[in-house]
Amino acid sequence: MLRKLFKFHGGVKPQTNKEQSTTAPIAAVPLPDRLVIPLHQAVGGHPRPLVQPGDRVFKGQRIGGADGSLSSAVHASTSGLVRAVAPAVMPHTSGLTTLSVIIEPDGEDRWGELDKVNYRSTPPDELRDFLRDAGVVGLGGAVFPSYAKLKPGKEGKLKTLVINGAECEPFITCDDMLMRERAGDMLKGILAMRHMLQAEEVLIGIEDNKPQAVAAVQAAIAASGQSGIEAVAIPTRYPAGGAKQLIRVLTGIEVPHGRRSTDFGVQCFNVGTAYSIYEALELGRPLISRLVTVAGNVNAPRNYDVLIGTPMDHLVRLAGPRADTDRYIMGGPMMGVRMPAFDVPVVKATNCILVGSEAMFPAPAPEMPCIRCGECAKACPADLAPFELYWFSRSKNFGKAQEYHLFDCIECGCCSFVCPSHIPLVDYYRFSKSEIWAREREKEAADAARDRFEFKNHRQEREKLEKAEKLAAKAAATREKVAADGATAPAPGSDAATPAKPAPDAAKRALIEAAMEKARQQKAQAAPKNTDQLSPDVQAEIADIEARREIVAKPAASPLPPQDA
Amino acid sequence: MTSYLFVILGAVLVNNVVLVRILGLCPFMGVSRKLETAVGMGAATTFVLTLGCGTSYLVDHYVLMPAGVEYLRTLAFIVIIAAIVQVTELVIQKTSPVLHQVLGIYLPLITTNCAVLGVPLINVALHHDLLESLLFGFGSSVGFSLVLMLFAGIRERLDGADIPVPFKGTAIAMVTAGLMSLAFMGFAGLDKYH
Amino acid sequence: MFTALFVMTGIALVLGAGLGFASIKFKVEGDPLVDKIDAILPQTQCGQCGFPGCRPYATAIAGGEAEINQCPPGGEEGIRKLADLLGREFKPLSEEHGVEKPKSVAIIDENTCIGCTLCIQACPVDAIVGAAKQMHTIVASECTGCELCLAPCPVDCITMEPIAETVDTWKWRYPVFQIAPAALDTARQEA
Amino acid sequence: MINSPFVRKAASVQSVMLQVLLALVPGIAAYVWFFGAGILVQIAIASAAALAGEAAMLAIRGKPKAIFLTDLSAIVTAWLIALTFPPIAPWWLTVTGTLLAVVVVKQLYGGLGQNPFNPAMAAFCLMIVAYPALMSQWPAAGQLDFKTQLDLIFGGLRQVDAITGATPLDALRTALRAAANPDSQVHGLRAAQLMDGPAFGFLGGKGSEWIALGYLVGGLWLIQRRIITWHIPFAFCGALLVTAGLLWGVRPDAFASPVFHLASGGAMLGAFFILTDPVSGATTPRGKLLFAAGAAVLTYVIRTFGAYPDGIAFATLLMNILVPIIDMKTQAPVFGHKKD
Repeated sequence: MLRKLFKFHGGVKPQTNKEQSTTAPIAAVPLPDRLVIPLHQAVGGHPRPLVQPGDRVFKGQRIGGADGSLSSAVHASTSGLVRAVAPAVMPHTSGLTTLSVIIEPDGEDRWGELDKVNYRSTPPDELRDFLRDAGVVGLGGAVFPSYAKLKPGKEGKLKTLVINGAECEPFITCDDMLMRERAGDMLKGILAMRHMLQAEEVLIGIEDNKPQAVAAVQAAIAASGQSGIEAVAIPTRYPAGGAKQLIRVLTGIEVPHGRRSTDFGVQCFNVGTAYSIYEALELGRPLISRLVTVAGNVNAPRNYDVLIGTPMDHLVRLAGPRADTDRYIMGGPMMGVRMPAFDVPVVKATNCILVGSEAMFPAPAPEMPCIRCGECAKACPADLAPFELYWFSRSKNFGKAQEYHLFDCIECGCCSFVCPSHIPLVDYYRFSKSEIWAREREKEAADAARDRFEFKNHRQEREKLEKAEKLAAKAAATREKVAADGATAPAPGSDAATPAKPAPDAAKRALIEAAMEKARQQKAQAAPKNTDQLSPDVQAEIADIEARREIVAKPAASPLPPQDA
Repeated sequence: MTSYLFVILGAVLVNNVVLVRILGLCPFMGVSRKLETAVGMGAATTFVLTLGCGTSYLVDHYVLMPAGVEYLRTLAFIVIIAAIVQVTELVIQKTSPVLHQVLGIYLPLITTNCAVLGVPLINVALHHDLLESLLFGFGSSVGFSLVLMLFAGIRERLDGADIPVPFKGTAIAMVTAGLMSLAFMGFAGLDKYH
Repeated sequence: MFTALFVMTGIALVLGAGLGFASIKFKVEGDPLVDKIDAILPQTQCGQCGFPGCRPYATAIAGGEAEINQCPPGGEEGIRKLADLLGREFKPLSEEHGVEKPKSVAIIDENTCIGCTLCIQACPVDAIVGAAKQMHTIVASECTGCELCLAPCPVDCITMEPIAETVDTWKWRYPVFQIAPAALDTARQEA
Repeated sequence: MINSPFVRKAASVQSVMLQVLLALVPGIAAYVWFFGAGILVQIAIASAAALAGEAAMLAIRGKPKAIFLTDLSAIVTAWLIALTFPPIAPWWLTVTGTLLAVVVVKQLYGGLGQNPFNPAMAAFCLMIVAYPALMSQWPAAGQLDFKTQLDLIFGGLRQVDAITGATPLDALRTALRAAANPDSQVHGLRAAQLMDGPAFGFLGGKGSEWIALGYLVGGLWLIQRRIITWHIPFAFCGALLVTAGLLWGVRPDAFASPVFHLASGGAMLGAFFILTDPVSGATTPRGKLLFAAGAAVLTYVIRTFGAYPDGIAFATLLMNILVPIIDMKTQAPVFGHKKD
């Protein structure tokens, strides 16, 4: 049966370079001396560490607990000794560090107790919690916690579950090899997801340059005897493996930026994620390893089953890097990220380590001005006008860039790929996006600060008022007392209607005296003692602040409880 | 009927008040940095200019000419226009404070926008009747608004261009205005064709 | 002669009456512009602009009493936005009001703090917690980096620390324009 | 630091410009065949002036020279200037026009990729406004030998009125206007009859129709090479045919035929090479259609009712003014935001 397939706009056809790494089967990796497991590996919160230096951990033991509403647990990839819980360089362009658990393997590779779960008899909420604690995240590269995506839309069921086996990036073959070698188990994972999402049909999209994978998956489907599952060969065109593009190709639905795909009756998972769900549910094994393609400037490109936390250079050594290797790229050549160091760990997002050299990936020719030729617009799979986005990003006109849908950009790199002016277009978009996010953060901070400032002013106002009332009450009391005193002594017969004149005056004076004395004390107390050797303008500034504090301090004279203010 | 159309078309394109008659350059340069403000300024000027043309015609014909004091024309027109501008300013301040702030100094400066005085005077010189005066005023101000908006569109784009430092800002805007004026010369002769 | 006077007076009277009516009819109250300006200001409430807080400064700008370049924490970016909003010309930050610094938070050296509460009173956003004779500490997430707490401290125990970049706040840098004139021309000659 | 993508397609501004130049060759060959080799001299003069102007501006602005002088964009401008100016224009006219184009219209705006106006067309407009007589003298096909052409280009005083006339477009318009006049000798003659003279060929001007064909061939090749898209040529030719056809259909005696309009003057050059300049033209598909159709209508109006011999230059500049707004308003819906 031939399915009607849809097309997405644009796309490019870079050299695929996939054959090299598919000749040999998936290989295992000997244990490294040291595993560095970053706690923050998935989109969402930073898991908190659950172990301390010196602890012994089992393979699969939870070492980072999910924190916040969108977070996923992290596990020890092998048994051993926790050497440190400390910041370590993470596989990210920035080269910044993040809190990581550093484990020294004991060589035994001993599993801890494994909880399996029967997904058919477990309520969905519990299943999701289970997957969260098993650390299952999207393995296609986005590392979005899978449990959060395993919720059917409002109707409680889903039309189409799309499984992404397209793998459109050049060089990467880990999904291809997974489908070839483990199609049956992967299918079990898919069935579990189908159950959780109550999906009517399942479409497994595989680019047609992977006929063996298509055949393997089709065979597995046939063997399972399930209906409503189909492996669909789709035309090879980058970025057909983008979730939005694949959904479009298979179903014709376009999921806009910022909307949930379940609202449109579709959900999309990577084949690797399906396999790890199988492992989690049926074997009870949390996500502690994944398939990684090592390709590029190596003698024997190949796929490996790698423990999370394995240093990249340990892995690459197995494939025989060539002498002129000068960089590792995590991911493929189109969207990959250059690694800040060779010994950064393999994480859940690492689908490929592309070993590179200057000869293999030469620096582009110098950037020329944009001539608005529109090649990028022809190649853009999101139907954007990349040259306009570039124009506004370059001049930091972020408002305009957003008007032109900057955030619909999926950073696939097609525009940079085709640009005759060799402009690093995607870099401009990344720059713009992070600037806009930074601005939003600043805006939120400013709004919070404004609220707090206004509240403080309000509180001071109120306190001033309360104090004034208190003083007035006191004054009244004093007056009464004085009046009562006066009444008792000289004119016993007269009542309060004709109070003795001098007495209240004296009382008032006394009150003012007292208040002034208090103010003087306060001033003495408040006077800064470190202002002697300052430049005149700083002095002026201090005087200025002083004046302000005067206003602030008066009503707040009595010690305040600052917290609940 | 067609002659009225020619009055409008002539005023908008062939004898564009800014690019051909070179009137009203002050707001043309000043309020064209953003498309949004250009639209506001265009609308305000259209209102003032059309109203000004009508009013000045009436004053000219029913006050100045009967009294035989045509030589007061410039003076009287200025006063009328100033008053209309003041009213416009009050109305805008009330209805759209942000536009008011954005137009800033240029709003009261509509008074000194030579186009606003020039067009009624051209009306007199061309012996337009009341309807023609109104149409000519309207056409001129539409022409003004049109080129102001187009100019703002270009200037917004120029914001991102790598313009040599000495030419940044007003200098390149002047060059651009010159080239636009050149382009509008292409309309020359169209109003002469019959 | 008298006709001319008469005519002009007449026109003036009519127009004057019209204007007077309009100014009463379209009287504006309040100023929504202040909110727009206030939204651009960084809300550090530091007072470096010479006004006691961001809103008073916003009011002053709207009233035409203050320049737009008096806010060091807002920096060049902020001035540009204000210039844009108000249709004014961009001006560099006025030096008498300070210099743009990297965003920082105040840190109290807890060994030195004597618990005098002076900084607590100075903090415009209540970001310092503590009580009399107790050690104080700063809620870093609420601190705006206004430095108002530095001067009052009698024992100089407060320092400003620039906020370090984390993976969450890391920003992509502006792509370097790769045409360096000299380097390129020589490269081409060599090639 | 270089970030992803790490692989790129082999493409460059230089190769784009080179292909545009190659596509002009058939037209130029026809030009030389019918009007003599003088045009080659003009092309050489314009190219030299363009490179000199560009080099000087790059030096003043402190920009790298090697890379920008070899991007060939200045050469494309120069060729278009040479091809739109009269082939016997004095050398200084070509040089002045080219320098204005490169220095003022291109480099003052920041150089390659930043100019809102088409430099070649701005130069044409400037020159025709400044030197209307010199810019309107066109020899008929085969009329002048190479030596005479050289004399005219480099010579001193010119007495060319005797040997050159207006362009076929201009001539026909004058004739049609005359024919409309009851006192004229040619009163009552129809366009087809007026076109019987030696200056006219089968479709348009004699020889120039073949040049137009050359441009058409080159332009189609550019579309096939995906350097330009079909939108602008299609919309321009279509709108010109429709506009001219409407008026011609109503008054065939007073207006030239649509085919004549298409084959004359700069129509084909404009459709495939001038309006398709991506820098100053519209960029969205819908915008391109609008832009080119507008240019066609304006071209027709200026040709037929205006004061200048050909309208393509002014029409291009006028539409260039509209480009920012057209682009802004014709942005195609992006992925996921389309209405079904």
